[in-house]
This record gives sequence, C-alpha cells and structure tokens, in this order.
Amino acid sequence: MNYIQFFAMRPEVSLLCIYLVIFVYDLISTGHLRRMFHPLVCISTLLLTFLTLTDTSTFTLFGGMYESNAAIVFMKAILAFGTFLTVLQANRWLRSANTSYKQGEFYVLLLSTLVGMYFMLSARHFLLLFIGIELASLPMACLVAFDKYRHNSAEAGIKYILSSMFASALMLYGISFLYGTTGTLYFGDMSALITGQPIEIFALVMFFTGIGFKISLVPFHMWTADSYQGAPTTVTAYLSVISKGAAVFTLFIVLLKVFLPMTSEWQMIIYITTIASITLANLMAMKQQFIKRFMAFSSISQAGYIMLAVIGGSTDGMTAMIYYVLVYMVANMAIFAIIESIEWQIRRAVKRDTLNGFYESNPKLTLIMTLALFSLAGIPPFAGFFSKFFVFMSAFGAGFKVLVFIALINTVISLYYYLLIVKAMYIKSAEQKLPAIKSSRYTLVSLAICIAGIILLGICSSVYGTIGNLGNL
Amino acid sequence: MTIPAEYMLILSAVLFFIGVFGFFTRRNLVSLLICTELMLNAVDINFAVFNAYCHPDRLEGYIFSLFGIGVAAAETAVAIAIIINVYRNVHSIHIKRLKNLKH
Amino acid sequence: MEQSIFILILPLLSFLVLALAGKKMPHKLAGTIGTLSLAATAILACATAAEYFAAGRNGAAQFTDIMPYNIAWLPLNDTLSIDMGILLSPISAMMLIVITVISLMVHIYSLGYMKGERGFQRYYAFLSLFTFSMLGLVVATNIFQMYIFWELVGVSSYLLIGFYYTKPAAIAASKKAFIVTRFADLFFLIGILIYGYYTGTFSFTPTETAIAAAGTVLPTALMLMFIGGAGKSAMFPLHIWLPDAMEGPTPVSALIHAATMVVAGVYLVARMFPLFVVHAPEVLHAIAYIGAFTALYAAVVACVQTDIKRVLAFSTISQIAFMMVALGVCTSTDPHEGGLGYMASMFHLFTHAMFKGLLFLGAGAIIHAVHSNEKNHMGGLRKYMPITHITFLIACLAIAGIPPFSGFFSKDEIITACYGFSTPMGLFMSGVAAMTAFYMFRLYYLIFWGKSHYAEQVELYKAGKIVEEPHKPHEAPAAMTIPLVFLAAVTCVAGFIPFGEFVSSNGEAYTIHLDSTIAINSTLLAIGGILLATVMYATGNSRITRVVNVVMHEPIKAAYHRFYLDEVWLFITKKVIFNCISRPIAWFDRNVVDASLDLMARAAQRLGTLVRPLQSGNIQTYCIYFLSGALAIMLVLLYIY
Amino acid sequence: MNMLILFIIIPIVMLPALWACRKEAQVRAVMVTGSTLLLLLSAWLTVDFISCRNAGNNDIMLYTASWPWYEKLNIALSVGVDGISVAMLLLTSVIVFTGVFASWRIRPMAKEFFLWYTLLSVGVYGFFVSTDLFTMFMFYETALIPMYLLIGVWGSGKKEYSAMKLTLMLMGGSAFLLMGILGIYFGSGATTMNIHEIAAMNNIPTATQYIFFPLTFIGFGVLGALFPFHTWSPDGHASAPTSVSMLHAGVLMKLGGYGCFRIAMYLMPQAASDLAWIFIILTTISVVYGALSAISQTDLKYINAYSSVSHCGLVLFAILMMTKTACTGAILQMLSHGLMTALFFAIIGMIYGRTHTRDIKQMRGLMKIMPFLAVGYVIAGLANLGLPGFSGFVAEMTVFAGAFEVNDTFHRTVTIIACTSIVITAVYILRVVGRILYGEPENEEHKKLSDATWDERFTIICLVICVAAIGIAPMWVSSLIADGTGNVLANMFP
Repeated sequence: MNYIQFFAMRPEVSLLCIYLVIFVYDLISTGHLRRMFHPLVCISTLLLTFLTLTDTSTFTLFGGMYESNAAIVFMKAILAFGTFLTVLQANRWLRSANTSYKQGEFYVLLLSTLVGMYFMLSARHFLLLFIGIELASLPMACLVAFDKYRHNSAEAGIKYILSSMFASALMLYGISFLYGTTGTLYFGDMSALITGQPIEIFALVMFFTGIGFKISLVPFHMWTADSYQGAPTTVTAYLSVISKGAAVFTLFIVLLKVFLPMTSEWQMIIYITTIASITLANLMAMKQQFIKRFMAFSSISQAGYIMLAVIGGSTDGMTAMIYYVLVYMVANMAIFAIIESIEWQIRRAVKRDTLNGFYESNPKLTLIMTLALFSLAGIPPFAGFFSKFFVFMSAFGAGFKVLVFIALINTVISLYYYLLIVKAMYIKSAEQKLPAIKSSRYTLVSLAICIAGIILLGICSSVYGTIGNLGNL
Repeated sequence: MTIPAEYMLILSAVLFFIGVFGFFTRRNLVSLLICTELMLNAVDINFAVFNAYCHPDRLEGYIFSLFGIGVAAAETAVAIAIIINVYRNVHSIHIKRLKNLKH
Repeated sequence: MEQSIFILILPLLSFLVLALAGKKMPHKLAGTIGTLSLAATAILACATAAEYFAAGRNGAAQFTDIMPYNIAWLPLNDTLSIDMGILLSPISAMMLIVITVISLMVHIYSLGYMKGERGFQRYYAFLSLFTFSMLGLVVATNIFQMYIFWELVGVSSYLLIGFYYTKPAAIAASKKAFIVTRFADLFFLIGILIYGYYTGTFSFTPTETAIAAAGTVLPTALMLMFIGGAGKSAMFPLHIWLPDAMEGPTPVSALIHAATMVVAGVYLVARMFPLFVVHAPEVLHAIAYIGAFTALYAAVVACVQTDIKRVLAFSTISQIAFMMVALGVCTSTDPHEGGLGYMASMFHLFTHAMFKGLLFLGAGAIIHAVHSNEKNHMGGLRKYMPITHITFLIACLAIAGIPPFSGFFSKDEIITACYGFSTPMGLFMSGVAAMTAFYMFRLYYLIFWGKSHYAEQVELYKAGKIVEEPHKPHEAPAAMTIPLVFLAAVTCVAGFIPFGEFVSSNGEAYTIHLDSTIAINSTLLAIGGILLATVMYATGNSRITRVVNVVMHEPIKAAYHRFYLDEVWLFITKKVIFNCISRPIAWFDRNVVDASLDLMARAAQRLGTLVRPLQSGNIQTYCIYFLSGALAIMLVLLYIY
Repeated sequence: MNMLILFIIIPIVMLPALWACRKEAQVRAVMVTGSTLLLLLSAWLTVDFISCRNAGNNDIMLYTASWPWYEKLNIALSVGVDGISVAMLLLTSVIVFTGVFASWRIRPMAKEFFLWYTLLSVGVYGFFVSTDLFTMFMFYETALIPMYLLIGVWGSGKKEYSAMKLTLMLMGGSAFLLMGILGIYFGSGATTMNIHEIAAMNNIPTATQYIFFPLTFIGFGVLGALFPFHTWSPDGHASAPTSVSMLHAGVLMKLGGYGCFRIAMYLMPQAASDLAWIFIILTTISVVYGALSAISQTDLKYINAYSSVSHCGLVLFAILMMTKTACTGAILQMLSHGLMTALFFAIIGMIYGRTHTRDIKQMRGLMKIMPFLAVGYVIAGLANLGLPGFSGFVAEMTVFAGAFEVNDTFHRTVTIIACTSIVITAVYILRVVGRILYGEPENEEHKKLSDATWDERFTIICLVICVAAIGIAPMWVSSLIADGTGNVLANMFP
C-alpha cells in the first residue's frame, strides 16, 4: 500500500502539522516567543480554514474508508473557522494565572478534537467513524474540566466523560449488531445489505442515541446543561457550536450513506426527538437564571431546528443544515464572547439579572448581544431568520407539515425567552450597575466577525448559493 | 465441540446490561467507570463473536474490538484523571456530592 | 343661474375665515364678516330664486328641475356614484329664500343678542357653517348629497346647542340631539343604500325601469328614509331631543330648531313626494297618522310648560307635524285631485318659518330683558318692551290662524287638504289648531299681561325682603328689534303671496282659493281657543285656572313631564346600553378573551417550572432517561409505527 | 434605477446615519430629512402613477422590477406597486413624517428610539413595495419586532407586560402566516414566490386552500385586530409612546388588512369565497363588539384602541365582501383610519404628556385650558364618527355601499349590523368629548397647563389636512385604489 495516500488527506495532514508545531512551540517558547504564542495559533487556525478549502475534489482513500468532497470540505472549513473564533475568544482566559501555564495544552486538545471531527466527517467506515468520535469527545472532556481548581468545571467534566462513555458504549453495541447482520463496516457495502429487520432497527436507534448525545437531542441531552454551565465559557462556546455542528453533519452523512434503506424509520426517530427537543428545551429555558445554562437549553432547541433540515435527507436539506449551522455558529459565538467578557470583569457567573441595565453601561455590547439573540430567535433581517426559514422550507417540502407547525409555534416560546434577556438589558434597571466591559482585542475581532456574519450571511445570498452549489455528498 | 453463537451473544448482552445496571446503581465514580468498561467489553465480545461465527472470512470485527479495547483504555485514563480532579475539589468521589449543577 | 354656486361658497368661506382667523379678530369685525357674507348670500339666493321662477316653466307650464352644477363626487361602482351639485326646483328655490332670509335676520339679531359673549367669533363661524350645510341640503341633486349635508347640519346643530360648553345641561342636550338624530340617520342611510342598490341611482327621479326593478322594496326604502326625516323633524317618538336643544342660544333656536333644520324632514318627504305618492301611498298615509298624533301630543304638552322656549319648542313640533300631515294626506300629484296637501305643507313651511322665527327672536328679546326663561319671572312686560310685544302678538295671531295673518292661509289649506283626505282627520287637525291658538295665547298672556314680576320685586325690595335691586326690563337694542319688525311685516303680508303659483305638487300653477266653511270654522275655533286663554290667563291667576289645576292635577303633571319620555330615553341609554351591554362586553373582553390568552402563557410558564426537576443533577438519572428514551423510541418503531 | 427600491434604501441609509449621530439635534436632522424625502418620494410616486395610468398603462403592477436573491428557492427581491400599495405608501410616509414630530421631545435615548423607529418603517415600506412572498414576510416580521423595544423601553404603564404580549401575539400570528406562505408556495408547485405569477397560475388545489387560507388569514388577521385575536391592541396601544401608537395603529395594523387581501385572498380565491362567511361573522363581531366595549372604557387610549378594533374590523369585513366597491372602501378605510387614529393618538399622547393621566374621570374642561388640542380632538372625533367632509365618511359609505352589492340575506343582515356601529361610535366619541373637553376645569394643576407647542401643532395640522383632503376630494384617491382592487378581483374571479 502506498503511503502517498496519507498526504492526499490534505486538511487532516495540515491540521496535524499545525498541531505538532504548536506542540513543539509550547515546549520551547519562552518570554517574548511565549507572547507570540496566541497570535500564532490564531493565524494558523485561520490558515487551516483556507488550507482546508484548497482541495474540493471528490476522492476516496484507503479502500473507501476515507472520502472527501466539496460538501465535506466546506463543513470542515466551517468547523475550522469556528475553532478560529474560539481561539480568538480564549485569549484572555488563557492568559490568566490558573491557565497560562497550560495554554499549549488547551490548543493541543482543541486541535485534536478538531482532528477527530475531521475524521468523523470523512469516515466511510465505522471503525474510522468510531475513532473520530472518540478523538473528538475525549479531549473535549479534558477541556470541559480544564479549570481544575473550579469545582463546577470538574463536575461538568466527569458528567461529560461518563455520559459520553455510556453513549459510545450504546452506540458501539448497536454498531456491533449491524456488523453482525451485514458482515461489513464499510458504509457503502452496509447500506447495500441492510434490510430493515428489527435487529437493525435496534442498531439504528442505538447508533442514533450515540450521535444524538453529541447533538444533545432530547432525551439524550441531560448532560448538556450541566456541562455547559460548568465548563469554561470558551469551551462551552466550542462545545455548543463546533462539536454539535460536527455531530449534526456526521449524523446526516451516516443516515444517508448507511441507513438509506431505513429512511422512514430514522425519519420517525428524528420526528419524535425533534418535537421533544424543541418543546422541552423551550420549556426548560424559560426559567433559567444562569445565562450559560440558558444558552445550553437554547442550543438544544436550536439542535431541534437543525434536525428539521436533516429529516428531509434531501440536498436542499443539506444546504439548509450547513447554512443553519454556520449562522447559528456566528450568533452563539457572539453571545458567548460577550458572556466571557462580562464574567472576566465581574469574576462570577453571569445571571439574567446581572444583565439588568446593561444598556446604560455598555450600549455597543448590548446592541451586539441583541442582534445575536434576534438572530437566534429568527428575527429578520438577521441571518437567523433566513436559516430558520430555509430549514422550515426544506422540512415542509419533505412533507412534514405538522412538524413544521409545531416548530413554528415553539418559535414563539423561544422568542419569549430571548426577549427576556433583551428586556433585562434594556428595560430592567439594575440595583448595582455593571462596569463598562473592556473586551480584549482578540475578542473584539471575533465579535466583529460574528456581527458581520449575523448581518451579512442572510442578506448576501451568495453564501447560501455557494453551499447549495457544493453538490451532493 | 463448539459453543453456539447465541450463548456468546447472550453472555455479551448480560455483560452489557450488568454494566448498565451497575452504572445506574453504584454510587462511586470509579465503579461507574468500571461499569462503562463492562459495557465496552461486551461490545468487544460482540464484534469478536460476529466476526468468528458469521463472517469468518474477514477480520474487521477483531480489529474493531482491538481498537475498542484501546479506546476504552484511553477513556479510562481521561476519566480517572478527571475523577482525581474531582477528588481534589470535593474531597470525595461519591456521586451524591456532584450536584452543584442542576435544574 | 351659474351664480347659484356662490350661495354655497360664500357661507363656507366666511366659516373658514372665522374658524381659522376668528380668535384673533375683534368681535365687531367677525360679526360684520358673517353678516355681510350672509346678506350677500341672501341677495344671491333671492336673485336666483326669482330668475328660476321667471324662467323655470317648461312648455307644459310646469316648473322643471334645473341643475346648474352636478359633478361625480365619489364614483362607487360602474352604475352608482355620489354626485354633488345644485338642483333648482320650486321648493328648493323657496327654501333658499327662507333659509337665507331667516339666517340673515338671525345674524343681525345676534349682533345685539350675543354682544360681548365669550366665543362670539366661534358663534358666527358655526352659524355660517350651519347656513352652508342647510343650503347644501336643500339644493342637493340626489339623496346621497342630501344625506351628506344632512349630517353636516346635524353636527353644526350639535356645535351650536353646545355653544355654552361649560353648562352641563347644554353638553347633555347637544349630545342627546346628535345621538338621537344620528340614530334616525342610521335608518336613513340604510334606506338610501337599499334605494341606491335597487334603483341603481341616488337621484330623486329614477327612471321607470329602475323603479320597476326596485319593485316592492321601494316602500321599505322610503319608510326608512322617512324615519331619518322624522328624527330631524322631531316626529314622535324621536322628538325628545328638540325641547332640550333649547339650551342653545335663543337665536340659534330660532334659526335651526324652529325655522330651517327641523323642517328638513318635511323637505325630504316633499323631495321624494312623487315616489311616495305613486309607489308608496300607504307609507305616506302612515306618515300622516304619525304626524297627526305628534301634533296632538306636542300641543297637549305645550299647554302646560312653564319655560317659554319649551312652549315654543313644542309648538314647533306640533306645527311641523301639521306639515307632515299635509304631505301625508295627499293622494295624487294633481293639486286639484288630492295633491293640495303638498302645496299646503310647503306654504305652511314658508309662513311658519317666518312667524316661528319671529316668536323665538321675540322670546330671545324677552329673555334678554328678564334674564330668565321661566314664565313666573315675566308678566306685564307689555309696557316695558312695546315693540317686542306687538311683534310677538302678530306672530301669535299668525300661528293661531287668525286672518289676515299668514298662518291663517297656510293652515287653512292644510285643514282643507285633511278634509279632502277624510273628515275625521280634518276634524282632528282643526281641533289641534284650536289648541294651538290656546297655548300660544296662554304664553302671550303669561308674558305680557298679568301683574309684573318686576313690580313685585320692587315692592319686596322696598320692603327690604330682598337685598339687590331688581333691574328694570328694557326694550331690546335696535339690532334685535329690526329683525323682529321685518319678520312681523313679512308675517302680515306673506299670506297674500300666490304661493300656489310657484309651488305645487306637479309644478303647475295652482290658484289658492279659500273654502269658506272650513275657513270660518277654523277661525272660530281659533278665536275660541284665544278666548279660553284670555279667560284663564289674561288676569294673572283666575279662578278657572285654579279649578282646572286642581281637577286635572295628575294629567297636567304628566304632560308637564312630557309623559316621561325623557326618563325612558335615559333608562335606555344609561341603564340598558351602558350598564347592560357595554360594561358586560368590556368585562368579557378583559376577563374571557384576554384572560384565555394569558392563561396559555401562564400554562407554559407553569410547565417550565414543572419540568425543571428532571434536571436532577445526578448523572445516573440522566443516563436512565437516556436509555429509557432510546428504548421508548425503539418500541415506537417496532410496534406502533 | 427603480423608484420603489428607494423606499427601502432611504430608511436603511438612515440607520447608520442615526447610529453615527452624537447630539440630539443631529438625530432630529437625520429623521426630518429622511422622512421628508420619503414623503416627497411617495407624493411623486402617486402623481407619477396616476399619470402613468392616465397614459393608458394598464399593467397590474407598475414600476415592477425583480432582483433574483435565492435562485435555488425562487426567492427574488421583486417590487411593484398598484393603486393599493401607492395609497398605503402615501399613508406610511405621512404617518412616519408626522410621527417624527410627534416624538420630537422623546426622552431618554432619542437616538435609539429613532433607530428602532426607522427599522420599523423599513419593514413597513418593504412590505408595501414588495411582491414576493418571502420578502413580504421578511419585511412583515422586520416591522413587528422593533415594537417590543419601542413599547418596552419608551412606553408607559405596564409597558413590559403589554410589549411582551403584543410581540408574542403578533409573532404567533406570523407563525400561522409562515405556515400559510409555505403552503401557498408548495401548493402552487414550488416554482415561484412572486405573488402575481402564483395568482396567474391559480393552481393551488382547493383542498390545500381550505387548510392554508384560514391559517394565512388569521396570521394577518391577528395584526388586523380580528376578533378574538385583538386583545394585544388595547394594552399595546395604551402602553406605547405617542408616535409608536400612531405608527402602529396608523400603519402597522394596515399590514394585516393589506396582507389578507393581497396574499390570503388574492392567491387562494376558491377558499376565500367558500370560507369567507366564517370570517365575515368574526369581523362583524369585531365591528360592533369593539365599538360597544369602547363605550364603557375610561382610559382615553383604551377607548381609541377599541375603536381601532371596530374600524379595522370594518376593513376586513369589507375585504371579505369581495366586491370591487367594498374592497375599495376597505382600502379607503385603511387609509382614513390610519390618518384619523394617528391624529387621535397624537393628541391623546400630547394631552397625556401634560395631564399625566388618561383617565377621563380626572379630566374636565380641557377646552378652556388647551383649546388647540381640544379642537384637534373634536375634529379627530368627528372624523372618527364619520362626519362628511372627513375621510371616515367616504370610507364607510363606500364600504357599506359595496357590502350592499352582495344581495343575500346573510350579507344584508351582517351589513346592517355593521352599519349600527356608526351610531355607537358617535356615542363613545361624544361621551369623551363632553366629559373631558367641555365643562369647567376642576383640577387645579390642569389649570396651569400650556397649549400645544409648535411641533405638536405641526403634527396635528398635517394630519387634519390629510384627513380633510381625502374627505373633501375623495374621487382621485378612490379611483386610484379602485383600479388596484379591480385588478386583484378580476384575477381572483376571472
């Protein structure tokens, strides 16, 4: 076998190179070089995004274990870009006393999760997929538990790792039965052999739970709120956007590549979980006080909306899904960046009441936050409106009218709790006002990018057009 | 004489659900960890069995179980590390003490 | 007749000028503007009318309608459109004269009467507005234009009644007047809509085919329209607003609530007369009976009122009822064959406008003198204010129907027409005519004869019973007396106008000839009424009066309270509509419709709190949910789905 | 360069300009310039439109243009106007313009206020000019959401509750609406989002129409204060600041009627004609019910809000009659109600700003204290109760005449019931006028109050002029509208 194949997987390889560079740099850099560390990583992750996009040709490697094509490359690019934003926002937290000495570790862990996600997307063989998933979730656990002197962080970490192990055990169990019935682990062969017998349904469900855990769909979502709340804010952002997005993409790919013969079954599963996710998450979110916890539930319901795009399983659906994830990423990143800055300033967890009268002290941040929230709630002319509309459209086109209707009714509830924050910021008056928040330069850059995204992604249809032209998987 | 596949599968299933049961009932983080290990091992057995009995011509199952074992080890490592971290913060690894984050 | 447009434009202009710039003007200037523009209007109107009567006759020696102006104001659909324009016909020409003359008189009179009042300019602005709307109403080329100006007339009357807007009584009266008439107008509107829909036009003279198309619906439409007219013309039971309307300044009562606006209903019926008489005779007769009853009712009530303006108000109602009856008793369009009533009614409208205006203005002068509407503050005024006395007497003779005053001729024609319709109607109406004579002279005596209230006051003052010196009643200033004299003169001569030459039911010339028997009878009846009044009231309080008061105490009380109709009105508005309909609906809206929505919101909130405990914080429960969820889905797939 | 796109561009340009402003004076300058431009633009548009029509250009829509936006989904930013939209644009410009002056002295955060205010107007303008389902919906929601902050921050009374209620109810409405729009799009074969092309195809299966017509109609109806979805309106209006209630009652509620006509009925004619009776009943209820419940209110703004319910009910009522005259009347009613109610809210706001109460029991004899405002109020009242010479009369008469063209017992009955509202209106208007304006002032504080300032006078005069102009010379505006409604109905029932 020729080892040239390894170098054909350009994104992964370049990612690994960056990974090694950082590793070494972490070991050798001191003083001035140390200060260059963060900028370097930012640049390299941004670079990575573009490197990823260089090769959009369709090809398979390792006897069909690995596949790459335009759509997948684009998804990877989105993830890489998200990572870039995360790194930008991480700056000040990483400089702080408790974390500065393990700055390098953070980057390394972050990037290794990214590697895992890359493989998740490209895998066309369950072994590779499994490794990818684990590679994505194990370092994530470390990241969640990164603040090792904070009780919550550790608690969040343990909850995350244990439930993820539980989930992957279930998933593997399911996969094992698939293997038993079909005798292969290659997606292609498997889908040819699947007949939809009960044992395979069992396998399907088990597999779905594994991915559903990472997407945090109800009822596999219980870990989400706790881990989001406990984890360091930057990590939460990463968790809520990048790993969720990767999982969604993976689910879509696997459902189409493997479970195509069982479409009606998995559509049923998604149907149920979607309704459950959106509704339950909305109900839970209404009463949350801690913003991060609140964002966790909002992200659960958002995941439900993304599923609306997946359920159709069509190309339009894929386009809508990718677009939704992109839009959702910028909005969420903006919010978490702001939360991070506030926490940094006031040294305690941000509650909804903390934001009272936020407008008087920080009009600009408030405006950004408002736009981001509106985008999440799907208010025009912000990108969120478009992504939601397209998602609904694809689901409606696929014939899931009732589902769309339920989701639409739920948007009203979601609007309600997003408005609660807006209300706190603009209308409520604070007993003790927040200080004027000073964000770091990096954070500001990321905010600028996010806002640009929130405003432009919808209005400039070219983005959507590009995604639409990526072609099929 | 050979053991029929069903027995193996039943064994693995039993093992798996012992793991699940233990996971639901034990109160000590380490034992929770052990239970997850049980579940993963059950999976490994499954793969091996399917490979040996149903599809002896190829080796995917065995390889998968090998990887499974490896990954399980890695997970355990991470989990133990975090558990230690928990102990540092809470001075206990009893599950009841981990309820700061709820509702 | 192109100048006729200015008849409308001039009052409108003066209204706009006074309304916009009035506040800055001195009173004199405002008054002059209003009066002069009105004078010009009057001259124009008379000129136009003269021109029309001179040239209006067609080959068949009939007066035809002339439309100098008619523009499509609001096209509704392909066939139907609301037009605006000017229509000249015998009655509209006649009305032009009446309105402008009376209005001019009132303008002049008000210069004296309203001197120094707060909001003098506003007053003149409203007067101009009213004149404009009333003129627009009478020259309307179609029923819808009539309705438009009808509403405008209503609102200007509302504004003028409420002129003293700090007086609670005035506010209530204006509100009542507007709402009652508005209520009637609702029927008018529906009538118009039906009429327009079925005949395909709003014009007064639809084509035969259109009428055929309308068929049986036409009477309904006409009836509804009449209800509208009844509202404005204070037919029973919609008359309740008119007595209260006397809260307005007296000249206004003279102009609007005696001479012009209140006859709009009569005018409406007269306008639609051809349709009524040919296609809805039964409606016409219904009108006659309603009118007859109203006439009696008003006359009875008028007999016992103590507020002189109210007496006049009820006499107005009664007289308008006469006109309605006159129209109602018509059976054909030929004045010789039962079409007489039309001419009679218009004639009475004309004469009545003059002498009733005179009466009100006279009353105004008296009130101006004694600062009160109540009869007990008057008495024996004849020596203090001679001119007013004479003119008032003339007017009373006229309305009582004593030759040779104008009222005699018109009322005589009416009664003749009634006899032509049916003897009972004739007898009934002559009876009412007699009552008219009675209550008018009762009023006259109470005001001008008997012992002087002023004299009593003086004695009391001398005796030290009261502190402030009573001020002496004085004759009104020239600005007020001139109109009185003028109108009195008109009243004297108007009877001899060959009215039939100009106005008759089919436009042909009709020479008025008195039916001697009826004339004599009615005159005798009138004199009888006067004599009775003289006996009872000429000398302060006579024995008969006291006897009557004792014997008929209850009926008198009831009549004095206008048979409690206002109480009914109050009950309906306050109790029924406000408390029994509006309040419950408002409550329903807040506590049922709205509450149900709030309930949904609260339910969602509650659910939110209910589900929170699921997030117990214990990882094991999490995984239990996890697994059981998975199993549940599986079961759904395996069995249900 | 298409003229219509300017209606969207100008406000959008105003947004950053406002954001850049430092001093209040600058903010006002920007707003006045922008709104004046828009006013002139719409006036010019009207003139130009009429001249085009007279020149014999009989396309359904003029100034049409279409910029493909999301080709894959057949979404395009396509604009075009007919008589209806022109009238609505005119209305919007007038209200926006006067609204600026009505909120001349808004405190605090004038800049932010006008930011949201302008965003709202972007939505309204966009909705009226665009002819593409998606864009219409987008602008529709754009117009809704700023309401929350405008009421929540600058409102009065229980503003937070009202703002939230209003926003959620309207958003609930737009949830129905989106459902309907998707239904229309896919029902018509998912080939185009342009309403005229959909209407031309007219290929939505009747069964589908039966499902999605009610959804769409209710979706818009919520904004059009359709009984029983109207309850946001009293609270919302009561809590909103002056110019916001002007804009909201004056323009935003019109989006509802416009949408019902332009989307729900235009695109689903069969269902419209079959199911109309249900909504006719509902609207008849709104007309009478709103008026009756206005009688016993004691809060000025509540009275007006309920009268708005009644009048907007009349709009929907007329639309559902589906005769050309009635529909023309409906649009006229939108126009006149928009102006009248804006005038009303403006004056109420000004009175409230002085007396700090809207309870009619606590006010007396304002005619003596603030004659200008009082006279304005009387004029607004008279216009509202449909006095000839003001726009209300024209509109109502056209509506009733049109409703009478449908000749069957059911329609006759409801029409006559609806007619009674003109009496009830008179009752509550005169009640208020008699209560608060007439009589002798009682409250000592009130006696010290001042009359309207120049900007307030300007606002009132502008609106009164508009109301009177339509009332005195209705033929041009009615013919302008009639050609629009005529085309729509002709397409509905070929």
